[in-house]
Amino acid sequence: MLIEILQQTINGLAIGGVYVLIALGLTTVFGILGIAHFAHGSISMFGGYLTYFLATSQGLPVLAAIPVALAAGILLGVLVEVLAYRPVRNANHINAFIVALGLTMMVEGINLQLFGHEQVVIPTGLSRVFRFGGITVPELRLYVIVAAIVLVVAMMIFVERTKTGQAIRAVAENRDAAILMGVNVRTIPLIVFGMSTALGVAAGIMVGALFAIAPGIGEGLVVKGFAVLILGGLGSFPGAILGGTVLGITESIAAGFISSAYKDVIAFVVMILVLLIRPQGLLGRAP
Amino acid sequence: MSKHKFTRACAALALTLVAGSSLAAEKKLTVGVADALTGGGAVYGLPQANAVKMAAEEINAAGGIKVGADTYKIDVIAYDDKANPTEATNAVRKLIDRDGVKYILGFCCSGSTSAVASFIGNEKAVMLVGNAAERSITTKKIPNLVRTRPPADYTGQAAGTFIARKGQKRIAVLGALDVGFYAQYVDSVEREIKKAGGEIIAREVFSLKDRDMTPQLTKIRGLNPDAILVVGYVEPAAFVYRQAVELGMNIPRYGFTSGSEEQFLRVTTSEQMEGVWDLRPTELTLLSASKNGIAYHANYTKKYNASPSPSSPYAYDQLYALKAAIEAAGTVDNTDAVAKALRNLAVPPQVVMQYQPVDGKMFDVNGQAYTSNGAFQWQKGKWVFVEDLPSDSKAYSQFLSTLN
Amino acid sequence: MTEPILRVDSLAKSFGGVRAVRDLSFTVSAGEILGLIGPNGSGKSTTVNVLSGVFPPTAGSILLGGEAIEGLPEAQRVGRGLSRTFQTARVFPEFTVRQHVAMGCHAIRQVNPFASILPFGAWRGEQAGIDGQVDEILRLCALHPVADRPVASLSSGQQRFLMIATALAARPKILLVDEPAAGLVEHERQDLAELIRGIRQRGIAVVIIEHHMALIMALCDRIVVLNFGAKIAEGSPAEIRANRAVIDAYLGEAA
Amino acid sequence: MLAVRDLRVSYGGIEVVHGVSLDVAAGECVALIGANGAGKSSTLKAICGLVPASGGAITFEGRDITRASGHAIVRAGITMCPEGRQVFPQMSVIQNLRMGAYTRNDSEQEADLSRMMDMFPILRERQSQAAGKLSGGEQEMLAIARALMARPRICLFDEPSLGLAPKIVASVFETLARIKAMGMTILLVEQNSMMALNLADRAYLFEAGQIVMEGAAGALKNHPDVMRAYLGH
Amino acid sequence: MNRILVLLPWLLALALLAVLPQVLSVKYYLHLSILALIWVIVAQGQNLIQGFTGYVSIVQAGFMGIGAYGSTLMGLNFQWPLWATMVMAPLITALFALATGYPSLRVKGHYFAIVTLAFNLIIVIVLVNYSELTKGEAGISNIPKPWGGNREAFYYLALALAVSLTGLAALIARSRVGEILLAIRQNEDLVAALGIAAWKYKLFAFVISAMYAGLGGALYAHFQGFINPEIFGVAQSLDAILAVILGGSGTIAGPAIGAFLVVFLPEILRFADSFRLILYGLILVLATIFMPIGIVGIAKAAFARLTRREAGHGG
Repeated sequence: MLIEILQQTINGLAIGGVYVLIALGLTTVFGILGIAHFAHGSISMFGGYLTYFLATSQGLPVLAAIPVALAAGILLGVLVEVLAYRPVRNANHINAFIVALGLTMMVEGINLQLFGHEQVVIPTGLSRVFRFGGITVPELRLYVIVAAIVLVVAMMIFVERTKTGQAIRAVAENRDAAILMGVNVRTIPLIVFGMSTALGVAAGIMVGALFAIAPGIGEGLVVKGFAVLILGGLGSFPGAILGGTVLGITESIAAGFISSAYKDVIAFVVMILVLLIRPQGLLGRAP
Repeated sequence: MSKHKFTRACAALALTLVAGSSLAAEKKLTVGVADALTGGGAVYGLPQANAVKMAAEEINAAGGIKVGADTYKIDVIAYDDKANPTEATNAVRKLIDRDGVKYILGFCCSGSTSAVASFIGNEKAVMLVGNAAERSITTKKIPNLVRTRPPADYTGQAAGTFIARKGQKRIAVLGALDVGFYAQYVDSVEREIKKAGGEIIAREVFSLKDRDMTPQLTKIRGLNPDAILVVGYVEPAAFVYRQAVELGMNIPRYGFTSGSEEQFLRVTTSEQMEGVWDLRPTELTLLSASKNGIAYHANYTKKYNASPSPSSPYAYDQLYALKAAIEAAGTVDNTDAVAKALRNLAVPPQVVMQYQPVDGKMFDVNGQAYTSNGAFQWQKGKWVFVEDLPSDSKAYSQFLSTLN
Repeated sequence: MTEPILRVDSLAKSFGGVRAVRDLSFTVSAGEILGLIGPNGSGKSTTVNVLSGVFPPTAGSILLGGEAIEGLPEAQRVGRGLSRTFQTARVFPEFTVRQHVAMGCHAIRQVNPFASILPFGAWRGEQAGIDGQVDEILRLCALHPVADRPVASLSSGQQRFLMIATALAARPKILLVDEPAAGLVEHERQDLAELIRGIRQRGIAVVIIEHHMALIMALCDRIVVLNFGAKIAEGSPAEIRANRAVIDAYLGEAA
Repeated sequence: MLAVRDLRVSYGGIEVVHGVSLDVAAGECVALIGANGAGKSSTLKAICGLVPASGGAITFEGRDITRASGHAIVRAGITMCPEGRQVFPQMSVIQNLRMGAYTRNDSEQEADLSRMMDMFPILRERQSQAAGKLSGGEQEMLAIARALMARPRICLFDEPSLGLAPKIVASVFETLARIKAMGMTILLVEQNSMMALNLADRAYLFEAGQIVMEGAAGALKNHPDVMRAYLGH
Repeated sequence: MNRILVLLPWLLALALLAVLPQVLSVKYYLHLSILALIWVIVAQGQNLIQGFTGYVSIVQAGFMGIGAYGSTLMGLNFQWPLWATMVMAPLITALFALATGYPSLRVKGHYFAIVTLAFNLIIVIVLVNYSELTKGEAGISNIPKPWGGNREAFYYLALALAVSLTGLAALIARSRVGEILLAIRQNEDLVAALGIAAWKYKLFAFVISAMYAGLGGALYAHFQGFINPEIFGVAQSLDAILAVILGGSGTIAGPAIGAFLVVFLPEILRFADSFRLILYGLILVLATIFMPIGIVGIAKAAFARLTRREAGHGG
């Protein structure tokens, strides 16, 4: 029983790490621009697809393909901000949401057109499995978890310790005051979208290596990402980290001990319960 | 009658004959395809649509369909139904109402197929279902509907017998059990295993978009089963095989996934797959295929620059069956007669799949065709045909007739 | 001045570990204007929010006309006769001024609003009565010249008067006004003082939070001073002006 | 130093500033007084680029900054201490102050930081607290210190006394007087006309989006119309 | 005079819709028109919560599903007549909406949107997995159709319901309840401070909107004769939002126009083949950026400009 619980916790950590990265991307965009960036999942998958394409058809080593895909993903994220979100910046937040839905369809369509409808798996060649007593951990999972932690720490350092990071926080907290500090509020959204998309693409690559990329996977991820945000508190970085880990493990435990058919239902019910007890989320600020 | 009038009548008759015969040479029969051409179902739908188009070209090149004195060249219109019930209804309504099409082929996916099947009985049209495996499509005895692919539980019965014979008693199932026909397959397996004194100790579920099966597998590992049975679409199922190995489960693995080597090797290594059984209809697999199958594979690959999906000949065979039925009925307009002729059809020589006729007919009274089932095993990077599964199409046909 | 309209007894409110209001007691009588002053962060706005029901109190009781209301939701307190305005202008920008004030009548309407969906019946008759009432309030608040203009087109000063007018439409027994003079200039402040006196004349008690000392001193019958969430003084304007603790904590020597 | 000529500002098609012209010389302290909604704050916001000017010209040290964006104006040397303090509530006091020096790349930022904390000892005491937890008066001090961290050539103050207790108002104006004494050029918008006129060298009186009077602060203070309408005498 | 001018487009549209089945030679378009009329009902419901109250709900298709399954299963299991089950469908949906509305409406903005989306996902998962009752993903076929499946008759039924429910939406919008909903959209805190129990009205809007969806779903089931969970997924809820936005949020004509667009647009875009999804998304993005007030909003603005110009000529 104990072994099973431990194994399930480890099972949940990998997907939890992916949730954290997706949610961090969503939460930065939301915190700074107030946009529910629904297309984030599809754009993340675009990055994953691209890595696959470069690593297979173009014969690049995976480690070389990743930076190229990251760069392309960042470019796409920035384009999306400039071309689609910026025009609706000052409109009702519903409009930005609808734009996000439209973008999701477009990016999904582009992914299908460019990469087809067959699922793809990014080849890593990492198939060793570590065993600790009764617990098994595939090396790929371990690397994914470690990479997720490294990325999260790197982002925290960037936001807390660099001038640009502080400017991003300042814009999130008070846009007008940030202008008065001399922050260029037209470039900040670009940086934010770039950073958020980079995290998303990293998550997309992890999904592509650990699992697979296929039509519709991105949309499923972004819904979970939003569930994480609600669980942890919209706009809160620590909330996204805690929420993502909690959701990943909850799903794993729910599937293993309650019902695999209803594991998503259980995950959403947990989210709704948290919301009822703490409407601002686990680590959100009180209104 | 005056002479004048008589000459005029003769001239008119001659003109009619001439016109008629000249028309006969140019007659066209439009058939429709409703199938998933985009979206998730396109993996199955698109090759089916391609297969119908290829069959049409072959038939046209060989002289078309002959009905009495007339020869019909086939024209294919294909609409996308996105594997969505509403879209499928719209597509078929458009084919019938607007394009005046009477023969509709394709249908890869169960939901959209069931939606169309629910109203096709009231239409002057004939519907030929391909890859969609949901059993209830042919339990309603719709007179103008036939299906080339057998229901999943027909195969499940054979698979159950096979597993029981291997001697494992406690079987854990992991599959897309939220999908009707997969659940039916498992029910059939369970019935056969129980007969041999075994049992199914777990029925865990994954959904189409799940890729992480470790929670379910960890639970199953804790139950210590003798064997595991994996049923579901190949995309998620491949992960079950890989992750079971990663979790250190060294028990026999049976499956019903119909995935190709290429599809599995995207996800797993060949070593991870070694020894896995796939218990399924004998579809287009080169080693088991007939001469027709090899030719089909070659022609399709040449024409579309991609391998045909294993289930795509279900659609290819539809058009040859339709051609034979129309020629037997001697009409393209009377769909009732064509539907009746389909039910009385012997297996046409050009078909790819290895059908097991019931009472000498390709389609039974329910409009259902049966192919043979086979046990395939992954050996050194390839699916190897090991043996035919004991399948009794006649008995199953009788069972199917009792359902509604 | 007999039985007070509002009796606040040992009221306390904490957020997490922060005690925003502690052991606060005071009363307000009909026709009285009570000033609530104190430095920023001394708990004035929290008090208003707890009285009006935005937050539940951590401890203590609130009696309105002798009835305990501390457990009631915000909306029901308005129905019992306690209305409020906000520090910053909160309005419905798309409504006309008249529609806006009429919204304030909902709390005391006798006819169920859902009945008004039916294409016939009760609410047309009632609407006439409301129109009269709204007109009266608009005149009182000097908003009748702009009655049919959209709210968004009003100046911020006018929007502050509109907030008071809308609160009055619920026929309160007691009205809490939170910094009504912020951002007003002298002549507007005088109009405001005039309006608040007019409200008192109708027998409505007023609790006013304000930093503008001239206004507070001129207007209030009694003043309660808060510091760090607790009451440090209470009395007439003259008493408060001379109170050492108040001068140290709030007024400073200049005043 | 700063020259505004015929400035016009509109919000959603409605013009609120109708051709305002004013000047601020180096080292001077100029106050804009007048009724709420008279266009004082809008003028200030237009100068520092928070709202676009719909007409007219703004020049700073001979450079046209009418169309410049907010951050470029800050870099040029204009800083505003905004109405309602507008600190970054989740960031610590020290992070707020560092944000004030966002445009600077020099090496004296840390020295300035400690100078500011000498000037406002309460900020040193609270340096690692979240700014949102500070009292209103402390936030005002933080906002002023943050503005000074940019080493501006001119500092704009928008309603520094708004919503503050009388005692705090007095200390805010004391602080402004100290800043003025340091030689800083100041443009001040203030409701509290009396205190503003006591502090300023010169003043402009706004009414309905236009300047209706200008002159030395002392002269304005004794003008009967001003006294009646704005000083409450 | 003015009143007639306002009513005129409505009467014209109604007359056109009334004769439509007689003039359509290709019955396929009749089929699509019936679907569009069903979507008018669904979109009018969506507009009540989204357009008037300002809460973006992403569960409208889920509620359609509850209505569709409710009506179908009552007929199947209790042998109730079709008309009775169709009347019951919105009532059952209302019960579900009460239960889900209570937790959802405690939160606002994006939270509300995501929570309702989660409810839509939950509804689909339960419909798929509770196959003893719902027959799962395979769906239920041979659902009884009124008048033996006569499409023309069904068209007039759908038309009558769409028109009367649009009328009901207009009545709600003009009532005091409607006024309160508009007030909630503008400033919910103030609504509560005015003594109005906002939650009552939000819940009312949510439940009525769900009842519209429930009826729409029941109509769908008895028109198509087949339902499965997939039909009631999030993608269809997004279509409902789309219909409201494209047509004109917070207007009465908007959702009706939007509903026809949502049904006919995929048809029009069929030529784009596999690029359809991209094009569909592009239209959505461009429409939101360049006509955020919807078609009705644009038409109103154009009309206002026209009359102003004419009035200018007159003066």
